[in-house]
Amino acid sequence: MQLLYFGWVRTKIGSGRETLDPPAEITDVRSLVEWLKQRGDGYQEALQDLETIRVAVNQEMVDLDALVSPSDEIALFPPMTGG
Amino acid sequence: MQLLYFGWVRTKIGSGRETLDPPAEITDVRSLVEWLKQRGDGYQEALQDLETIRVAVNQEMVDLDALVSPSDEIALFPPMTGG
Amino acid sequence: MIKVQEQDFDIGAELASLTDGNTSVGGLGCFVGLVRDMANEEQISSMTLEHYPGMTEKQLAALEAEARDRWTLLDVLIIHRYGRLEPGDRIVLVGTTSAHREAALESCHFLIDWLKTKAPFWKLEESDTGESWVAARDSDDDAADRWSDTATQSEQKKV
Amino acid sequence: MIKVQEQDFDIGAELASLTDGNTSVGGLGCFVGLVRDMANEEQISSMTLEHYPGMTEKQLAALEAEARDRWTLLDVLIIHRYGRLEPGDRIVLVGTTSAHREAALESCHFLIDWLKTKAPFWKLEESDTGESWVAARDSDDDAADRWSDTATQSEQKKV
Repeated sequence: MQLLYFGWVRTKIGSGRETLDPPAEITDVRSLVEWLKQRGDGYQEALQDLETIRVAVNQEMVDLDALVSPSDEIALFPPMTGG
Repeated sequence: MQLLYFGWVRTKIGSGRETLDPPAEITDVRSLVEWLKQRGDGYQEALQDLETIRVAVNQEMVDLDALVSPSDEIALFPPMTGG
Repeated sequence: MIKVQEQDFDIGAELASLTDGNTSVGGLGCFVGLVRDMANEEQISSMTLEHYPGMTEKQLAALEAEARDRWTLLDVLIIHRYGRLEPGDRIVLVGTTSAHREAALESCHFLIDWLKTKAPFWKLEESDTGESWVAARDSDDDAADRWSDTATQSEQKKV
Repeated sequence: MIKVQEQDFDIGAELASLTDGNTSVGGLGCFVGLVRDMANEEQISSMTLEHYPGMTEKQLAALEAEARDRWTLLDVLIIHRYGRLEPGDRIVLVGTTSAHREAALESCHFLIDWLKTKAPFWKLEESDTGESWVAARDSDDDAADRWSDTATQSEQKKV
């Protein structure tokens, strides 16, 4: 599973991209985020407030209930500030 | 009194500018327009529908009750179509 | 700044004059009006803009002042051409700069709406069937009136 | 047309590409966003725009499609830069052309409002007190939402 992080999610986690193999029971965004939070303080801090986290699966915006699979590209980031 | 005409007021009257000496009893725009209408068919046709006539006295928009004096520059024209 | 002129203008150079060297500018709003090749389903070969020299400059300056009064703007540029133009030719440019995008966009929209009904220009179109004066449109009056009853539409209004 | 690029752009040349040779264009609406020297009362020395390559292009193309669906437009151009910028640098250009001014102006306003909250960019500002990520603003959400409940604000809407 490709994980991408942007903005302060990236700087708190300390990496912009990584390839991970979550256990088989991780099937949606919500459980993925909970699993990521176990990986260290940076993840914990970056992902603690789900209200401020936006998620894209394969470059499409989704909500926390969206399904994820090992072949997906999943991006976690703060609210966008374009323009 | 300087009279200026623009747009189809000009083309109907057949002139863009003229200097006239209206009689002393012509003291406001409304009486000036009525007096002009006596000057010929072109004036009559140009000024027949007061709803479509706009008036500026000394380059400021005014209504039909505005006063006029011999030293004024008075412009009569259709609704503006700028931009 | 107001420019009433017969010659064409360079959009890039004119807009650059609004922003270059001013690092307070957050947003530039701009509108350019051009001569269309069609009007009332007729092919237009030319459009001649007549105006009222002297009053035109006064009216445009008054519009600029009104926009600066309603919004917090860094700069305003209105260029309006007169004379004989052909399809594709530029007629008018409105450019506004502000620290914030809403003020720039709204004031630009306001200025072009008011220009339509308050700037002393008249348009004579030439087509295969002859010449005709462009009539004022009710929708332009409505667009101009829209700005009468409310100072601005957003929270960016000047206080 | 969508362009996501690191390099600067030439406003005049880009806007000319929207109008030159197309005599159906009656109005060109344009917005340019620039890096301001001040943010939250702090002097800004630089702003670095991070984005999500691939998704950015998709999102901007979706915004263009949405604008074309809501208004009758002749052309749409969105240029968005990324990388390190300094005060006075151009960030984004939105240009729209239409036969009619309302469609051009409204769609331009719509696009920049939606860009603010729907394009995957994040801004890192550098000042004397260090680096900080620009927070999303509620007013930007409100501006974007304004376009959700009404197709267009004018009578120019596409039917």
